[in-house]
Amino acid sequence: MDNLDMREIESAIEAILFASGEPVQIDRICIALEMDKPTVELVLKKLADHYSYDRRGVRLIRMDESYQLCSSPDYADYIRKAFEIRKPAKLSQPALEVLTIIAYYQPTTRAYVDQVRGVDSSYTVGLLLDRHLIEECGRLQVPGRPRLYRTTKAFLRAFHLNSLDELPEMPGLETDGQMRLNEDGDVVDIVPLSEQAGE
Amino acid sequence: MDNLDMREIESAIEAILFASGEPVQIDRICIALEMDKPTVELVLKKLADHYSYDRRGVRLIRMDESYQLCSSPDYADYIRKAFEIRKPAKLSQPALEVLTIIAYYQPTTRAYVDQVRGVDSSYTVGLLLDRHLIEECGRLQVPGRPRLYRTTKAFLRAFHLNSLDELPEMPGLETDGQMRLNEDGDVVDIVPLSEQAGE
Amino acid sequence: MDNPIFKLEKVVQEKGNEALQDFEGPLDLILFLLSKNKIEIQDIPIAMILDQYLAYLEQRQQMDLEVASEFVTMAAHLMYIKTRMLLSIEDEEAQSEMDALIKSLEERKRGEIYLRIKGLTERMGPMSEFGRNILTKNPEPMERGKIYEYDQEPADLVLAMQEVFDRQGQIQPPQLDVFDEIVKREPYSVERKARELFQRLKQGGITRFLLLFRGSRSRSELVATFMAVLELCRTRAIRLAGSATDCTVSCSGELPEELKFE
Repeated sequence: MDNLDMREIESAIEAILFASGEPVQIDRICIALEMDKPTVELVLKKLADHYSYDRRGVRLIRMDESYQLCSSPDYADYIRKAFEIRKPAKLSQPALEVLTIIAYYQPTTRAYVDQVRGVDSSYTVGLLLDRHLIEECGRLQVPGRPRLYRTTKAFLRAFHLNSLDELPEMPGLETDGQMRLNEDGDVVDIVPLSEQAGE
Repeated sequence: MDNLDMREIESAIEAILFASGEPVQIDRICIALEMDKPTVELVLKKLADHYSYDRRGVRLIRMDESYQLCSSPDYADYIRKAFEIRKPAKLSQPALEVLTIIAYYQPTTRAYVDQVRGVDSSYTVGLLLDRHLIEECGRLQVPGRPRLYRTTKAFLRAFHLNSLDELPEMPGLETDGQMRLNEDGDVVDIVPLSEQAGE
Repeated sequence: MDNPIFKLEKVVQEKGNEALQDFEGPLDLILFLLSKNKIEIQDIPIAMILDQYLAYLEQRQQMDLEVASEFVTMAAHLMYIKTRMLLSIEDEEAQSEMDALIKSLEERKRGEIYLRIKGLTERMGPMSEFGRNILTKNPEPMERGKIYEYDQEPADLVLAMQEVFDRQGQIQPPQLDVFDEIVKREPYSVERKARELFQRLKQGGITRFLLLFRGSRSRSELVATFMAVLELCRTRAIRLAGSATDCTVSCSGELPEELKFE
């Protein structure tokens, strides 16, 4: 493999992302091209700009440390028409509520979701698991060892978020008084999401 | 769906081909865009030219009446490299021990590693060679002419080191008292590791 | 204890540079004080909260007593709990009053969170439109996962070495003489010995095989000499003749450009 010029690097990254189809961790691209992360990030940015500025048929999206190509939403109707597929169903209000609670309080338990909503959420949690918008991430170390849930990369993609940091700010959260569960299941103050992402 | 200009048509076709991933019959594209075949063929030709002329990461290939996007063969090596890499793993304790001894006493022999560890290390040395964390670097000029081993660039990367200079100081191992061998198998004073890394 | 819900804008309207705060009920005020002090509901320090609660009420310029009565009732209640607790740590009645207070606070807080979540879903809903309008593609067929990458800390090296030393019951690395047999100083490398022998034969002509070993100062020199003879024979640079007991060596060719000992 020879040295690549800037445009070739862009094309090589495009080729890797296209071949993968799935989200690709930036580290993989760095290793494959033997380049450092800031450079690769720069090229990825250029590639994303090219797609959206030139209104191409694809878009480059970032989900935390992963990148993925997807079709441009501008042409969704044509794609659906070509393959005779329907638009996926909208998330119901309960599903949105459960997803929002998990997104903001993750990792969290179904019991906590139930508490906040005041109703049983088991069906909706199952639905969100099926749609890969949430996933299990261990169990809480309290009696009964309830499962913990968090949002997925697919969640970031579906809501067009680069990372959880980009979630809309929760009103009234300037105070630190948010209720959270600690390892014993007690309610404790919120841990900033940025710290959690670093785990 | 509004009327599309030429560039939008190209992007819409790109979006359809991308979303499919597989060969798409030209008729489908005609129906989706409500356009006649000669026009669509013309746009497909333009799209294919754009990919190959600008040496993009994708290529448009035609099979009879079907069209498909695929990754460009120009970047096949990079694609392969990006996906042949496994997720970062942790080394086993024996592997770590052998690697550490080779890192600090390099170039050195397996017999030396065995002596220090007090157990046979042939399997582990083979494993480390296989994973490209160590490599052969000649033979010791003594009876039996045993192979000499040293660490590789992949070793530096795995341990987040820029050079062997950055190896952590080893307690109980005086830097100057380290036994080292020259090409003739003589014990020599330590060679600054940076010089070796520069080979 | 009920959760009174009164709009007390007038009562608790702040003046000056502090942001306007209004509390719908005394519990909101307590929650606010708790969060301001970064205190968990369970750990509510009644004395401190009571002081701040009263201070907060005093700060208000215009106290409309009619609307503020709930706040004043709460102040009295906090004072009651504080007094009971001061009198005796094991006061069950005060404890259950505390539990009731904590429970009300938690319910209040959950209700607040739910309201916030409901507000957020109004923003999240439209955001999810993006996901309904994009498609991803399947991967191209390719082999995966043949190259291993590792992620280790430099300190892992120190730990591994420590483990080796510990196992051997010594902190120092092994003594040099342990490795004498492997890495001992080797004055005559095989290659050097071969050149030396060839030079000697070229000048002196034929000699006895055994004489080649005379003057060797170490076992390794003997071995080097023997291996050099074998290598020179193989490359036909020298020739052995005679019998097992009376063997002669003579120069029969040129020294090869490169002596290989692989």
